[in-house]
Amino acid sequence: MGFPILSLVTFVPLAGALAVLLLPAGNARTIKQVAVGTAALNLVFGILVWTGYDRAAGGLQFQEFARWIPSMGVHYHMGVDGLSVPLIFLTTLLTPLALLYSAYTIQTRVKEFFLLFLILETGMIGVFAALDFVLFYVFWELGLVPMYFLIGIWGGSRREYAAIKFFLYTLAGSVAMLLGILFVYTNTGTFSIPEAAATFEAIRPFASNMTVVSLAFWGIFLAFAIKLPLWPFHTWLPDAHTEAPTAGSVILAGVLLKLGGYGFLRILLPVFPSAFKYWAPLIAALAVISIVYGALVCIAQWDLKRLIAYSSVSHMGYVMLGIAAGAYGLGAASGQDSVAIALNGAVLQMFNHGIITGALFLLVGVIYERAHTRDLREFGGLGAIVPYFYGFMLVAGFASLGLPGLAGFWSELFVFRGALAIMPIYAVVGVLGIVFTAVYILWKIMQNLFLGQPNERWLNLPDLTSWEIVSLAPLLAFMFFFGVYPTPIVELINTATTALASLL
Amino acid sequence: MEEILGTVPLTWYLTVSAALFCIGLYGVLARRNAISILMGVELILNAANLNFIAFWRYVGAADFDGVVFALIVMTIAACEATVGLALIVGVFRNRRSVDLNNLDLLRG
Amino acid sequence: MDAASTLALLSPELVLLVGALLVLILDLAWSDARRAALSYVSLAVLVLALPAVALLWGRSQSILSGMMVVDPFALYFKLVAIGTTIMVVLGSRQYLNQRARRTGEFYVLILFATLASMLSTAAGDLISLYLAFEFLSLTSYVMVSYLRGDQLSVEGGIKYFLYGAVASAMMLYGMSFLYGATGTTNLVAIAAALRGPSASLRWLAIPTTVLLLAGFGFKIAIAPFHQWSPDAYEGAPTPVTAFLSVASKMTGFAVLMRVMMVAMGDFQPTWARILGAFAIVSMILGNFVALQQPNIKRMMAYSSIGHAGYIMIGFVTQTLEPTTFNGLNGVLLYGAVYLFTNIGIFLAIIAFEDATGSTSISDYAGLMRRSPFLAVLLAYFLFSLTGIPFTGGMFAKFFVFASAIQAGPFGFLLAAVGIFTSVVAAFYYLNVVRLMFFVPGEAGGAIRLGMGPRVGLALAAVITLLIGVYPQPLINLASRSVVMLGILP
Amino acid sequence: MARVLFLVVSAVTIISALGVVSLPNVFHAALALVLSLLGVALLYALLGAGYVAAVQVLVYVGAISVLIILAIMVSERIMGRGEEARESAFNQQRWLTGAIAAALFAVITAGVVSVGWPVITQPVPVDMVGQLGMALMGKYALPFEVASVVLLASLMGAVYIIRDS
Amino acid sequence: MFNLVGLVPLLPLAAFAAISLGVWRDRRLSTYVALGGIGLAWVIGWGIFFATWGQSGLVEHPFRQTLLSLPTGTSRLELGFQVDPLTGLMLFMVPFLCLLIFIYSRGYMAGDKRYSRYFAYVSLFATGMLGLVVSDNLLFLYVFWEIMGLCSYLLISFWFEKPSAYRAGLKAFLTTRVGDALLFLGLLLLYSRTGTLSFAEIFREESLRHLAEVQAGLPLLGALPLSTLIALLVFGGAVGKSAQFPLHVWLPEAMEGPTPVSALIHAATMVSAGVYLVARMFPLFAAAGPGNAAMNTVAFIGAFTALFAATIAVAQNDIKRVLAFSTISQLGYMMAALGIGGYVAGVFHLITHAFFKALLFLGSGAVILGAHHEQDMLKMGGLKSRMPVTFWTFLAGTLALAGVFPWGGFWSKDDILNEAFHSDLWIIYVVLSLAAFLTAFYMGRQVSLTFLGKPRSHEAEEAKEVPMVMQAPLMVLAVFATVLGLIGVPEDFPILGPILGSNPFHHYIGEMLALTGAHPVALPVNWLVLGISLTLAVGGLAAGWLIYGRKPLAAGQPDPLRARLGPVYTVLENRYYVDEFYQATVIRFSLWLSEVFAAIDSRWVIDPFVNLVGRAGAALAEILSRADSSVLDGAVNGVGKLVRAGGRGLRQVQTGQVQDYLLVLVTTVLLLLAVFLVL
Repeated sequence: MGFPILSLVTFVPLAGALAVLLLPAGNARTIKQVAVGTAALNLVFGILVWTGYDRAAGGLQFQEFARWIPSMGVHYHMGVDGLSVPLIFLTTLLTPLALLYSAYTIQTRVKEFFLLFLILETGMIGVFAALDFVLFYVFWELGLVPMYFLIGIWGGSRREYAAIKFFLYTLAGSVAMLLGILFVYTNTGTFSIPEAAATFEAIRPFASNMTVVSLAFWGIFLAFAIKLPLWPFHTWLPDAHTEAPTAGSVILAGVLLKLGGYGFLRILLPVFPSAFKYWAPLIAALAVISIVYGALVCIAQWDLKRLIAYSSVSHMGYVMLGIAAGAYGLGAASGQDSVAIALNGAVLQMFNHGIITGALFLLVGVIYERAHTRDLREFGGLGAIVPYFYGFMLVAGFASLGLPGLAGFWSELFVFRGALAIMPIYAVVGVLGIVFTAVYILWKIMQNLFLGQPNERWLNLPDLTSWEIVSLAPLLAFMFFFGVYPTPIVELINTATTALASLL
Repeated sequence: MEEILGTVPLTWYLTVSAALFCIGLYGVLARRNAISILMGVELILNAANLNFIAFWRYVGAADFDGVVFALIVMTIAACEATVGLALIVGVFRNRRSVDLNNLDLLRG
Repeated sequence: MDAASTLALLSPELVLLVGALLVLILDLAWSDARRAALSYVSLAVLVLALPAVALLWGRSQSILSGMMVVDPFALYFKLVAIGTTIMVVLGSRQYLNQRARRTGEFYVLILFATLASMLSTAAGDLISLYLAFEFLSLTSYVMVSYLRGDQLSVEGGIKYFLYGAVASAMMLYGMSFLYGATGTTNLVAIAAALRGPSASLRWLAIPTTVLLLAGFGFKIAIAPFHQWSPDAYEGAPTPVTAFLSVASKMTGFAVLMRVMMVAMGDFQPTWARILGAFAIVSMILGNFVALQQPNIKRMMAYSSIGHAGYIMIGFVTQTLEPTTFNGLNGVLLYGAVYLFTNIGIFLAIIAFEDATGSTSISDYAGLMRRSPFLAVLLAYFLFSLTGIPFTGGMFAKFFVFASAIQAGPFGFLLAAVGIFTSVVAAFYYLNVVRLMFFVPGEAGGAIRLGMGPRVGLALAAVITLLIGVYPQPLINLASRSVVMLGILP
Repeated sequence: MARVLFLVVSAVTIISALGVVSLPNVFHAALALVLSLLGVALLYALLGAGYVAAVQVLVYVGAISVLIILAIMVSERIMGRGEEARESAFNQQRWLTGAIAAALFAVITAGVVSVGWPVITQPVPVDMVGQLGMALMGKYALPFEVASVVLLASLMGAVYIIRDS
Repeated sequence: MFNLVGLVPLLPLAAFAAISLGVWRDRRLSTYVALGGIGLAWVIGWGIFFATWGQSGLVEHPFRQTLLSLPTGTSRLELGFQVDPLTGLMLFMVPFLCLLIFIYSRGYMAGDKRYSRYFAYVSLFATGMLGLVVSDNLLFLYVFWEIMGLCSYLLISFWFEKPSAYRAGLKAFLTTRVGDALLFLGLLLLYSRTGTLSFAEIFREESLRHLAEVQAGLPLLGALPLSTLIALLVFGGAVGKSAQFPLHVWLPEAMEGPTPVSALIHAATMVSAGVYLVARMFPLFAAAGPGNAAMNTVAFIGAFTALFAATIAVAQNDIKRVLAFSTISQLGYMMAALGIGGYVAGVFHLITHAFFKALLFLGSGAVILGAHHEQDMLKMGGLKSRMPVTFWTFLAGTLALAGVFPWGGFWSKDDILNEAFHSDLWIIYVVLSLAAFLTAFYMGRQVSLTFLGKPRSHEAEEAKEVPMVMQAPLMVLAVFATVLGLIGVPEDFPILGPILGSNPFHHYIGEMLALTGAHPVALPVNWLVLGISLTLAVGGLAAGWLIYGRKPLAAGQPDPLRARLGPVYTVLENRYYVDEFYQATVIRFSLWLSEVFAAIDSRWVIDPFVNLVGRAGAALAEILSRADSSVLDGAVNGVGKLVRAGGRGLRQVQTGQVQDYLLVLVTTVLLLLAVFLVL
């Protein structure tokens, strides 16, 4: 068992939230310091989880086990593998950055904001570390409430609508997942995710229980597909992302969407490999639609934040495509390596999308704070006025369109490489997405914001402040670092995906 | 008494009881006056009681279950009448009417 | 059995009876100034009844020739009834003082109602059952109309009364046939008699059940026997609404379960279908209609119709085989959680009503600013009803749905409907949360809570949280309490 | 002979019951109710439950009916007579309800008749009243006691509601 | 020496990083850093190039250096740099040209407000181009390929205040992106079928044979070897990058960038990366045997583009645009050469063209700078006397491009025509010859219009020679343009052949063909071809001079060809309306589609859940809430109620009538009873 690093990394933010709770609401400065400090401390634990994970050994590590509700067979079971470690790290990285940014921008109801944000972090990390279905579900839902408030209280003009839409969509998904989980439990008699994965298909062979197992499969699928979000379950996302406060959008896009992708890999694929394989073509089709549709819708947007929100639909489509291809390739002639590559790509894309879109949303926040508009038609020529902002946006934007040398490229490469070997047609159509992505990044964002004659209105627009740069720089550094040297993270992920690839 | 039992079948009583029950229900559903409804309820209760006594006589065992039940029902009926009429009077004080059609402040 | 030990087994009821009479006498004897203390006397009586119940823990026997049973099942629901009443009394002092000239009768009535609840859950015979049920109903009618000068209160009372009188009369009519078919009114004996050779009598059991369900369904307020409840809930003084929505409903469930399990156990396949259909209609109707309610009490009425459906899922999918997720356990678990959550909400409503006099949902706008304590706790309880983690509500729903899933396709259907409607439910629960937190609201001063609601709210929240974090003790309690005397194997 | 007696009594009971629900004047209906309840009492007597019949007369005719008539008089005093006559005594769903009641009657009767009731002929206890009294003190003590509490509670409640404030 | 290969792209990268991270504040220092980076790279590059001369066996066993090793399931993907003759040759050309153009830029860009940024960008570009040529695998090649694309975008829209500039940048990136997507697919296909992307492993004999034997199995394309399919996809990338028809539209507009950029990126290096790619992947193209679909496609597209662009160039008036179309045309030449199997000829032309086209562009830049940013040739004239150095160097470039003996272009172009003449595709030869004539013609036209006659505008009147820092590169390049062709003089060419060491170039680069299993055969000199070629070149120049130089145009006078060619001229002037066609079809369609999807999304057509609850659900709830007294019992007695609904209001229908409630109760019981009694 050893040192309970996972409990620590999960519950340190909650402890911070408690500390914030006990502070008087008037003392905003201390509250901000405590919150950012807690998140920064947790980043240390996040790094420790990464560095402490034994890549050579692979598998589940740092496992913790305690009896929780023994009569229900529910236990406090935590553990991480190559799938969770990068995502935990991502969470612990994005949270302090988002909080740091918020410390300067959030002025109303400060205490509630930081309190909720820290609870949110616990929920997210908990999902990545939980190995028990119920524990997973508990953390999953825990993330829902703070985000609901974050959007609803500190959001934009249509925040209430967006908040409730976000909540209901996610709730609808998670209750469907609950049904699926219970179905798995009924058949396997365990809430342990690894145990269920080991026994479920043996107990309920897909071939002879197609309808029932498919029902359970789609129930769980729905939860993750909504979170991901997969077309056509994506419609909550543009509203939620657009209306959320900057830090909320960062976490929404950066981490919350990953819960969906993670769920596919942690639960759905291991527990239902045959069902997943069976349905993979349909899912891949949805993924491809997400990619192309999301990118095309981006092209038509004029609201910068909404545009980036839609870009998430498109980019998370890559994740789904990778996973679906991986599932389809299980036990197929295309070989395990293709599966592993596709899955590597999916996980890597989750991580990359986290840092890239996180940075993009921070940048949108920056410009919105200054200009109080996000309408692209009102901008122009900023390239000459705010060169730092231009530079940061340029890097993040090109990372988003998958420019080689920046992080996003590798994940797209792996996803499409895996998919092309397994389901070539889908991959070919999906590649269309990278063309459209270039269109909206360069045409819509870069051109409308930065190029052309400077608009009189913005001549006095201040450039990035030092704390904004501090919030953004680590993300950009990771884009470059993993862009030129992705080996460490790919090796980490590969330990887990190789195991997944040998499922059938 | 033996003679009566021998000649009047149980089902006759049950049919009378059923008739009372349905008439009572009709009254409950069709009348507008709250007091009339209360009377309908009394008919239903009597229908049940008639069943109890008949069953006690025809199928009941040696003990007094049916009879006691009937007695309890009568007590309860009295209580219901008391409370019910009190409520009706209460409504009356407020609305100057016992017409149920007018009692629709609460709805939807 | 000698009289002393019989009385010992009836000690909780006796405590309440004596307590109720004491309050009645004190109300007559005391001056107006001292009458204010009646709520504390009632509270003391109720608190005293708790150890009386606890001391009987583990007993399982039938007394008074089978008229009453003392078994864990009954004791559990007695606890629920007493617990509910304690919380309600905590919330009612200020409320009543503001609205009613005399408050003494209220405490007498609610103690009597609690007594009636306890008697109902322990009834082992149709006679005592009917009697106790009517006792509960009659006291409830008066309580709903307690604000006798208030048109809504009186209207709610008369509607409740008329509906209840008819429903219980139909139930009684059904009981008469049950008696006719078996020659007995004892539940255990009925079950034995129904196993007798006469097929036509066995056949009679189901129509009889239908008539019985009219009465039970009324008490539980499950669709389609629910229609009185929105009117009565809205019209009633809010503490009474709270009592009706928890104690009365759970008593109905206790009686329903005992009669169905003990007397009609052999017919489960049939009545489970009927009740399952009721549950589906309840969940859909309750939750959808609640979406449209502008009044929070009325919304909670529809919400509790929906929750009756959820609880019913647990009951209809129960099995006597030992499984991890036994439906009966689920009902008990749900009941306890529902107690604290729902009462918590009503205490919040009471506190808000005390401060503003409004029960309109739109007036909750900006509550976070006016009283963070109230807003946060109310939101917490609403999330518990939604089934969000770290609330008791999550595990209650989890348990009930789990038992449903284990029960095959029909259970799966029930669970699916339950899950779908719980999302719908989230919509209107969140609407309140939205108003409290997101909408600034019009000017309004800070809200100060009375001592009673404050204590009650905190208690309810702490217990809900404890269940939400570590439900094992409650699950243990519930699983030991499903022992029902006289279930034939 | 017994059947004729039964039929006559039942006819009176049922006809007066019909009167209860169909007479537009509430006062008349109440009188019909008294008649019907007396008829039921006679049926009890025919069934050999003379004691119950006596209680029926006492409780219903003596108490409940009086209460009802009192209430009618109170309300009519305030409302003025004849208001009911102007407007229908029935609500709009009268005919539908009639049909439902008739259907229900058909259903119940059909069911009741088709059941083979396990009739056992047993003598009425000689000292019925005495034995019943013993039973009420013994086996049925609890209902008996509780009933008195219920009565107390109801009266208290009723008084609370009615009492002028 | 080879160990330093990694430094070649990394030095400019370091310069880029240094400039962007802070050095940019100091303009001078930025220049020095950039020049230092590229200068060192040049030194190392030439070191490597000379080391590859004479070192045998590099083709079969190139020097390799692994940089990145990525786990892919149980296997690993190894990526790195390599050195072989083709790399060596490119290392000879690229860093040298870069260096010269960097130096030239010091003069050209002096005074620009984003001077430092310019040097950062071009340094990054140098990284891309140098990385491209040293990659030992297709993936790295793609990586650097895209980095060049980025730089191209940034540099074309360098003066981003100008709408035409940023639009051109966008067009360039997006158009090439289409090709890149195809290349990406080809790369993925290759990777997924062979499990590797390293050139050395792909070009192993068994690997190539396997690829040539396996059918692609595409439903519509019939029998198509996998190798051909991959080659075609890869060629898609080359079409984009090298601005071949139909993806050529971006290159002319790319001239919006600073002229040194046009010279470096859009003439000498980046655009020829497409040719390099085809050359690099040549074994794969050739795997399915000579004359396969991939090769033929390359040949036809190349030849067609060569003629097509040349015709357009005839009708352009912008000095840089003429050169841009000329570049497209010349790239088509190279492609056509590769397509017909003239590997050596194609690469040869790549090298010579790089030098003389860079020279021409730099010359035009000098003209533009000298003539105060006037780019319209019809407004120039008479610059010969005002800018003599520019004129003479430009003339050298022109002669090289036209293919006049003994300038560089003569040798390489003749090589290509000779190959075409001997190939099975005689039509290629005809087309290329026609293009050669037109090339000479428009160059004659350009020189005549720009330098000869009298100034036709105030700007041209005032023109001054450019500073020394710009003249020097021109002169160096002029020398190279003149003599470089001599390294590839055929062995059997009288006098020169033996003197120059029996065609060293052919021996050096021809070895690469060993990978295809073929032996490099240098074609003998064909005097017929040579004669025709020379005639066309001289004839074209002469024709240009006759029309435009002999009788100089007056100011404001229209192009004499316009009158003679009529509508044809208009079509040429408008570049065959290809842009308009794309605008009307592909672009409009995409935008339309995106608007449609966005409308769908924002109008909630696909909003299954919230709308159900929020709207339909609200309606349902509305119904149910009336309900709860009306519809439920309405279902029971709806008919009766509806009949009377006229008399009493709707309000009356949906009361909170307790009897309605009871009716539901009774009805429920009745129905259930009936069900159980009847059944």
